[in-house]
Amino acid sequence: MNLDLAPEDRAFQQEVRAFFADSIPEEWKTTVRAGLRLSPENLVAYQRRLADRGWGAPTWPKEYGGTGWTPQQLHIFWSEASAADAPAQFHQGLELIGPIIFTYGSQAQKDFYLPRIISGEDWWCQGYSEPGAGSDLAALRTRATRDGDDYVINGHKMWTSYAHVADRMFVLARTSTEGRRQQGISLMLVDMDTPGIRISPIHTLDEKHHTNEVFLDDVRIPAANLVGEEGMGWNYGKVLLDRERMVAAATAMFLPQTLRAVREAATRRRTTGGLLIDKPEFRAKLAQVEIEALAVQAMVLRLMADAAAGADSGPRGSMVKLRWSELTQQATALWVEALGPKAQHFAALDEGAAPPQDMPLALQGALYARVTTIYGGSSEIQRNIIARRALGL
Amino acid sequence: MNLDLAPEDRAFQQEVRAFFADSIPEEWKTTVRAGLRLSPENLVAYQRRLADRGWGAPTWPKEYGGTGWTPQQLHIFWSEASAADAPAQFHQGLELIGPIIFTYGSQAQKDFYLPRIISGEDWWCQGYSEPGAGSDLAALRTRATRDGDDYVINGHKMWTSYAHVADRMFVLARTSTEGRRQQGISLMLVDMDTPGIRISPIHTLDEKHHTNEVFLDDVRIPAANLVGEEGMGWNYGKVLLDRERMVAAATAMFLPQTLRAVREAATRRRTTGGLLIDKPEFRAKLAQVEIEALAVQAMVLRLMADAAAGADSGPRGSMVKLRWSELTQQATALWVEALGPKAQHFAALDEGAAPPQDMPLALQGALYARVTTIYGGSSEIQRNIIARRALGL
Amino acid sequence: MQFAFNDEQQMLRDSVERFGEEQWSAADRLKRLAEGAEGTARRWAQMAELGWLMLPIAESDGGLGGGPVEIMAIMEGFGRHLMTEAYVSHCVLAPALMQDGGAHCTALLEQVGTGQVRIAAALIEDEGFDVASIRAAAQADGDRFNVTGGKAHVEDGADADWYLVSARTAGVSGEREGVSLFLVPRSADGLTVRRFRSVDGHRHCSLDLVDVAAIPVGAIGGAADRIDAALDRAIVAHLAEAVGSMEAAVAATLDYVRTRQQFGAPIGSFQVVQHKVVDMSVACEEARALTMVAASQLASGGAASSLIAAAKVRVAQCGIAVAQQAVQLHGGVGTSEELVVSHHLRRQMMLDLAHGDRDHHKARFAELTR
Amino acid sequence: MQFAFNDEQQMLRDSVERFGEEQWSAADRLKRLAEGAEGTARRWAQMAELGWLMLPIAESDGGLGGGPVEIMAIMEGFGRHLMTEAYVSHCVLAPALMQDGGAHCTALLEQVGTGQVRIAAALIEDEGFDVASIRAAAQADGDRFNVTGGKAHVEDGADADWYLVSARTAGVSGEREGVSLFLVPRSADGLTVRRFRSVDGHRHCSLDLVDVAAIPVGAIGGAADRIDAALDRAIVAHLAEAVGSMEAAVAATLDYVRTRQQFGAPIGSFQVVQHKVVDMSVACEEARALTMVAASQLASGGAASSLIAAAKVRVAQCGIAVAQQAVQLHGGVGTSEELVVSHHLRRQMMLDLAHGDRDHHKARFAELTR
Repeated sequence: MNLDLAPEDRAFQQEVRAFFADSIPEEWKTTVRAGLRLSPENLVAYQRRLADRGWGAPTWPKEYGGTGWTPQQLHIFWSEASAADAPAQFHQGLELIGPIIFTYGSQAQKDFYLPRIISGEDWWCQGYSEPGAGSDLAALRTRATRDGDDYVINGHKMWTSYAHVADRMFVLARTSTEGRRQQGISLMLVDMDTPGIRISPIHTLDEKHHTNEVFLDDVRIPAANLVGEEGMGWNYGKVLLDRERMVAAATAMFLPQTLRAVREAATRRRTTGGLLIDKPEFRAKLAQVEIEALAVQAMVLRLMADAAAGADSGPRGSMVKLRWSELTQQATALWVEALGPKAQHFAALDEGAAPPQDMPLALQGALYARVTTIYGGSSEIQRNIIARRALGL
Repeated sequence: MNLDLAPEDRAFQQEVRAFFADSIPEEWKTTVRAGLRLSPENLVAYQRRLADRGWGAPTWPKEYGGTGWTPQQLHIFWSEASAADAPAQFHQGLELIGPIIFTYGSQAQKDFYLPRIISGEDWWCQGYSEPGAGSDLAALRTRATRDGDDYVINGHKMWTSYAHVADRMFVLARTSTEGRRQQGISLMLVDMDTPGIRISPIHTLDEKHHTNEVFLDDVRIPAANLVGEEGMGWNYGKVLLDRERMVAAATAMFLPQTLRAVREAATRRRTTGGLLIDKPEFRAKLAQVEIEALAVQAMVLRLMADAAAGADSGPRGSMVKLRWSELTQQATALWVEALGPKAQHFAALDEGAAPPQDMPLALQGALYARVTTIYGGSSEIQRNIIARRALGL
Repeated sequence: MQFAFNDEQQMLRDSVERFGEEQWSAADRLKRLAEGAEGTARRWAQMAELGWLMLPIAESDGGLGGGPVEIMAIMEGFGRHLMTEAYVSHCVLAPALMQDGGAHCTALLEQVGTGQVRIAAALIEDEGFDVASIRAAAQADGDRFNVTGGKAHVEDGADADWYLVSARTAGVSGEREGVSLFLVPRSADGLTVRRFRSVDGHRHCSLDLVDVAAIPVGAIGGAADRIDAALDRAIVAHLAEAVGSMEAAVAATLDYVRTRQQFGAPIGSFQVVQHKVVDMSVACEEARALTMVAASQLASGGAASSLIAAAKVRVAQCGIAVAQQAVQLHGGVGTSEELVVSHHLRRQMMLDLAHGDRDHHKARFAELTR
Repeated sequence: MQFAFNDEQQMLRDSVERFGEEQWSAADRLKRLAEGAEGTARRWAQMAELGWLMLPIAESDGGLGGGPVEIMAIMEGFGRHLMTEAYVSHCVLAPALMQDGGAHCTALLEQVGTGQVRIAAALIEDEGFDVASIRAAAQADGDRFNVTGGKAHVEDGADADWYLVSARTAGVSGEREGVSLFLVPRSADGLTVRRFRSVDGHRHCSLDLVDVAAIPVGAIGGAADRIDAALDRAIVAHLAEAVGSMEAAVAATLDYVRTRQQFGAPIGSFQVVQHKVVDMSVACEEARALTMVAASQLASGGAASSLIAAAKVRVAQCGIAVAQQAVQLHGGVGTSEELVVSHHLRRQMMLDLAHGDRDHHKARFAELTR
């Protein structure tokens, strides 16, 4: 057991640290710490910056334009990004469709799409969920019908994050109704400017527009936009299972950003007996979340070591997802608490007035955090998975 | 909505308070506060004292020697008992078999058994659970075979609390194997000195002997000891469901005793920064449990008001059981915490030495408390019941 | 010992229930919220007609003298239907602060009861929720007073006509002695009002006061007890609102888990979902029982402040937990504006903050039971 | 970055595992506990033969210089089999306190390594777990010292031959300066030993010292850092024990829920039971990952005390929760002496107390990360 960095890793750490030292504008930081996404323009700017440095796709193999980094290097990269209040990269292209394309896509698809993901030129969104088919994708109803050299897609997608800014969407659609419910599902790549696509925002409790319904009405796409084989789309999604642990790991590593924000807010907040940060009850609560966050960091480290050793990490990706999502909820709730009565001032009603410093981002973060135990496999589903796969129950 | 006491209830309150003022020896109090039972001798002495005052069976109708008290009076009685650090009365005779006998028993059974329960002359134990049939009584295997004017019982009972001091046991036994699993079960009254009964202690984590296995080997009892009709025993148990909410209510009302003990221990305990009771972190933790205990007291009050109004209390008995058992675990754990490093001194190894003041009762109470979420329908079972009965899920 | 509402209370309850169903149906909610102050004004006039506004005002001040239990009957309905009208601030808290406060107060309260005037309490400064932690200073100038200072948060103060401002006539922040209470009209010279909305549709403000002429309410220097007592009444009313909201959130969740299918079965058939709904309903029962006891004891004058502090803590804990779980069990759709559960969550979070959050009242409970 | 044990560590682990299976099988547990000190002495001699006792002793003190990771490999086995031998107290803590403490220490440590002598650390007084919160006083008398005071709790001290006693040569309780460390033989004049057992089968004591002649260890007045550093090592060893115990409790529970039938099905088929077991295994993973990181960083000299305090808090929370849930899921039988799960619970509760409970270390973490 040895967690020390090798000399070459230390050098890499310095390099990454230097990069981040002046890469993150101050005005991004509160948003990032709240666990909220930056505006699309800012996220694209960040992606371009990374791409310019050759770091646009940290988790991809070199042959597809990735960094080819070891898990150890990834851990260092994310640690430094987290410490610098850098945002997480937008994952739909990088972690979802990119890896499917380089694993199952045609050469033409690889050549065209992959560089555009890395450069930030293409913004992808995911057309998986539907009304009535959230965690249970087998209930999918969107149909794609072959018509000559095209497919014609009809259906209704839900929870399509950032469809309103995306250039392209990857869609699961039923190409056959025979066989078991998981069969006959195909994966297709759709340009968002194809006629027949209508996007309707889903307004959410955090008052931030990040997700949508997408209606597909006779959307005609070239058959060449099918990924892999027809009817195999369900299987391609499985390649992501392995990557999901990396997404979970990376996300969990950004938890300390929120905790720093809580500390700062509590350090600013005056209370009757002195600063909030000095009150033993508050310190105990903050310490509790910080300690649990340390535990999750240790779990991430072990997950990365598994990856480095090529070992099966079992359910540990799910465990990290379970824990960081709970902790991000606790941390943002504590942030709101640290704001005190002013947390009721979400938005100014008059011109010229402004809500207090961290608001509304802290509260928006706390509200947004509620969805982290729901998306990407709810906590209940994660526990089902762990019970079945790891415990054999 | 009006929770004020009527004048006659105020008078009753004074009467009860006066009774308790000098009825509870100091040396009982720590045991009582730990949620542990007094020794059988002391419990019997307490029962006699109540019986002498005419209060031996607070929940029974007058015609069977009970007090005939209203729910309001019962609430007053238990409040005062709790405040005086009086113990809970031993419930197996008073709340379990007594009510079955006066509801379903023969006149001879009523005449003989009921007064002996009230006077403390008979100590009853319950022969329901078996290995493999704890929460699932339908899986019962003990058999009773009719033989002339007798029944002959064979079987193996588990978790028979205080069998080792009991004079009599009420036993569920199978008198027929036909029909559904709940049918063919009969309820019988057994003298503990009947030949063929063997009692074997079950040692438990709290190192207190309170429960046993009971082996019945050709135990021959008069057929007159059958309660009600043969094969109907399963149904008689149901009369207890209604009483269980009262037992839950009464038990919950004794929670403040434990909290007083925690306060006292924390007031004695010196720490670096002063007394433990003055440390804000500890005060916050104690306040949390005290506040939840207040909530449970309010739930009890509502339960009693339901009873007074003859209203259906729905699942509120189960809810009180769920909550007080969790809180008694938290309160005793906090007591152990208040003892500090000395909680590791459970028993002296040498003559003449003695463990510190509250020990081992506090720790024993904390360990014993683990069983409160298991017995009488575990918390999981209670939640199943509430889901089914109250929520229709 | 009687937990049920009496006939009159039940009628009130039914009346609010009807109003809520008509005016604040879940389907119309977003429309109602978008109306802002205009919609509120319209509904406020209706409430005045129904007599609700004068219900909590003391008879000696020309009101109906409704007590905490009557107010509970009303506020449960506000909670069930998530009505954003600031009934507690204007009709419970302000009249309690002004009770027997003299002719000026009585005159104003008459207008409060008819809905012509709304008064908000400006008690909180940067240092938090304790009534004595204030620095705003009132200088006597003959029998007039001028107040200077800042109020960090005025609950439901955005559209108020008058403010009840606490300020020091003596002492320093933290001392209960020397806290006084003043009335200030919104139009007063030297008064700046900054208006904000919160995530639950309520409209608040902060105040800056520079030499603002102010009318004293009650005895000079001795207002801390009056304020605490009035806050107790406002808090208990909010508890009833929280209970109504929790019960509605549980009912919505029960409906949802009974009908929503996943993996070929209603999700309410999964044991884990069942137990979570059970825990939600246990939390409701805790909150309801505590609130009833607090309201009833407050009504008969026997409520310890420690009991109210305890109820404030526990109801907030239960309310937030219930609403969070309601969102969780609804899944993604639970986070949407369209469904009402996320509105319950936001209201529960804000109710926690109103007049002191869980931690504040837990510390207060510890202090009061010391 | 490497989480697995190396070959040598794996061998150690396997060796302890075999020992545990032979000597501390769950079926024999009550018999082992009943043997008391005699059984311990027998097994202690066996451990000496296996070389375990000298493993943690520094090479400069004649030991094998095993580090935190090797000790972790051993202590996990102690935890899995709930072995009550006081390895951490005598072989980890005492040698760490005495490291490079002079000829007398080296001579004694040699006897520790061979199992002839057991030394326990007497650091805790009535005021609790902080190493500086002591009042016992050491008076210099030429180059001899006499110690007077009381030690409220000596972990595993009941059967020790020597005590390492902290006492003040200067300052007052709470000050780190002026804390010194002394060796006192059990037979010393003026020393009273009161012996107790705890619920986990460990045997502790308290001490009263009246003018007890004592041998100084290390620099006079500057022992606080030495003690904290040694406690960090002992704590990490205990964490490994806790992790081993948790994992065994989960394994026992998994076995049980797979086989135990209720309502015609194994209880492990109920979703609520499944999710509880999942939470237990998540807690194990948290505890294991934290313990590994703490041990590894301690081994390379880079462990912040705040990390070790954090691990102490979280492992205790996870360990107690896991053991409580193990008992709960076993139902009634889980509370019996016969089954091993309740023994895991008692050990987890006592491990929490050893060298400072959750609250103590949480406050310490908050202080260290201030």
